[in-house]
Amino acid sequence: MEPSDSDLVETTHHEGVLIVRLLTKRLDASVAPRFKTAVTDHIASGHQYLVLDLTAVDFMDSSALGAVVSCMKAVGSRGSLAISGAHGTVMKLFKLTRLDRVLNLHDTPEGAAQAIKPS
Amino acid sequence: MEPSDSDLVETTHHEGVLIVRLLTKRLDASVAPRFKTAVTDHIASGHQYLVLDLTAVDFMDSSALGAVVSCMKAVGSRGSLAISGAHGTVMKLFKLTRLDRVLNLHDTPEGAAQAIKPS
Amino acid sequence: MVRSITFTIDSHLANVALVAMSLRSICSLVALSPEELDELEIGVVEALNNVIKHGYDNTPGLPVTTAVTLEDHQVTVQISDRGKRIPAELLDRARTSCLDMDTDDLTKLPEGGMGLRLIISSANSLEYHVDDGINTLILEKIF
Amino acid sequence: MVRSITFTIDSHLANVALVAMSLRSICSLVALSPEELDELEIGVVEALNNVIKHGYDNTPGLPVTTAVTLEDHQVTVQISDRGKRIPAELLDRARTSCLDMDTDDLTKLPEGGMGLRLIISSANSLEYHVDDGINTLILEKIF
Ligand SMILES: Nc1ncnc2c1ncn2[C@@H]1O[C@H](COP(=O)(O)OP(=O)(O)O)[C@@H](O)[C@H]1O
Ligand SMILES: Nc1ncnc2c1ncn2[C@@H]1O[C@H](COP(=O)(O)OP(=O)(O)O)[C@@H](O)[C@H]1O
Repeated sequence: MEPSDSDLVETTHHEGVLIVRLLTKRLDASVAPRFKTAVTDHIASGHQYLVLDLTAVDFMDSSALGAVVSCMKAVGSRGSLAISGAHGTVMKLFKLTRLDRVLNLHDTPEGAAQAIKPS
Repeated sequence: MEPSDSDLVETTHHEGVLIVRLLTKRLDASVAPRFKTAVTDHIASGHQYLVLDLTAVDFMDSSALGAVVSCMKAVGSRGSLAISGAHGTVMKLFKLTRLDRVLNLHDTPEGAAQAIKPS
Repeated sequence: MVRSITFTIDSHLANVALVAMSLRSICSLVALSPEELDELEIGVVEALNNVIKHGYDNTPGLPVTTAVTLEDHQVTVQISDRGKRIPAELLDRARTSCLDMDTDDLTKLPEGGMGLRLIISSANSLEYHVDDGINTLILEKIF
Repeated sequence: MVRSITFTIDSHLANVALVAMSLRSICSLVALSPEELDELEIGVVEALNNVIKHGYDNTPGLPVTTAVTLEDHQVTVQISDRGKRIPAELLDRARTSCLDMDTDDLTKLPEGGMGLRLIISSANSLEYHVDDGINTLILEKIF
């Protein structure tokens, strides 16, 4: 991850899972490419179990939704990606597109990590 | 008071004091003349002890401040006018103009009524 | 009482949030539900992003205006630009296709192409016309 | 990052709240304190009210624009209109007089005439110029 992404995401480790916490209230087209690269760089460098914590995110648009889909594809079947803290327009978008059926949604990042941690 | 002011103020009586509760979040130049008339009409019709309850008001400009001054003058020395619930920009404006020194400021309308009620 | 305001930004994606946040705050003056406000915000943001990304090909310094009219039971948002127009066939197709993703094969999930459908589903009615090189999209939200 | 937006309203006092609310919401993107934001809101509202009441003599249908630029440590608000200008001597007098009311004699408390001084005290710097019949007031808030 570029140091310039430190305003966008913050990462921690929890039981073998990388928790990527979004720091921005608005995850929109102006930051979606940077967000996608930040996460897929982590995946490329070997992290296969990830949680995207969207607790701080009050607004998401379709560009950011596309970036989340890219992250899911980058993890593929080798690992697992879960999402925590989706609410408001974020949840609305997941439901409108019916992505909520395939996203691994949890209330807290710890709960999400627990659900997907490698055994 | 005109029926058209029912969106602007609501009045109740408390121990001989008329409590005029503002219902609008923004007390600005677009409503200041109506606000002033609504209150001075009450004064003209015999109410000499009044509380202006500004609890709901988040923003006030100098036109509304002028209207409050008009109300004070209309009451004059024959009665008493107190103010309750001033906060945020309302309090800021009272302090900037040093009107806070002469306004009878209270936290609650009941407290204000208690302080000025005719003996 | 009818109140109106026009927001003008330069064609830079980072400015879209300014319109969205302003729209949200003034809509508190009318009785739009939080749910309806979320929908409208999504639609307006998608429309503005599209103007900047597709209409203006990400060229900065070009004007995008958003005129908002607040009435007791309706919010009208009119977005205008001088860029390329939304192709009529894409708009028509988006009107008749639904937003559900086919989630059977995750490797085939779409990463884009949702914007027009989100714009359409955000409002009670959508009108689009081009006059003298000015494209105008009108979204009406009734509540 | 520098972000900008321009708010345009018709000269009607009820529209001033739309600019004020929009300004408040976008200022949440920068580190202005709540106190500083209150000051700026008061200054901008007084300036817009004055343009409508005095500059345009309450004639509706005339444009008032408010351009806002957000930077890391500065908010700049530029208000423009085509009405009568603020008389230079009144602006000068307001710059040097203070806002304290003389509260010794309540029957003499002023009911108006506070706007210009509130505008001046709302910002770190104020500039006013008239070009080609366009009056422009620039308020800078530094934090
Ligand atoms: N404002 C516009 N001007 C020109 N073309 C547009 C505009 N909006 C959309 N389009 C075209 O329609 C396509 C579909 O748009 P959309 O559904 O928003 O998805 P996306 O933006 O992810 O491609 C775009 O790829 C573009 O070719
Ligand atoms: N934008 C303006 N255009 C023309 N005249 C103005 C303008 N702003 C202020 N003035 C003049 O300056 C005077 C003082 O303004 P102000 O301090 O705001 O108090 P008030 O608006 O209560 O009179 C006004 O009465 C008006 O004559």
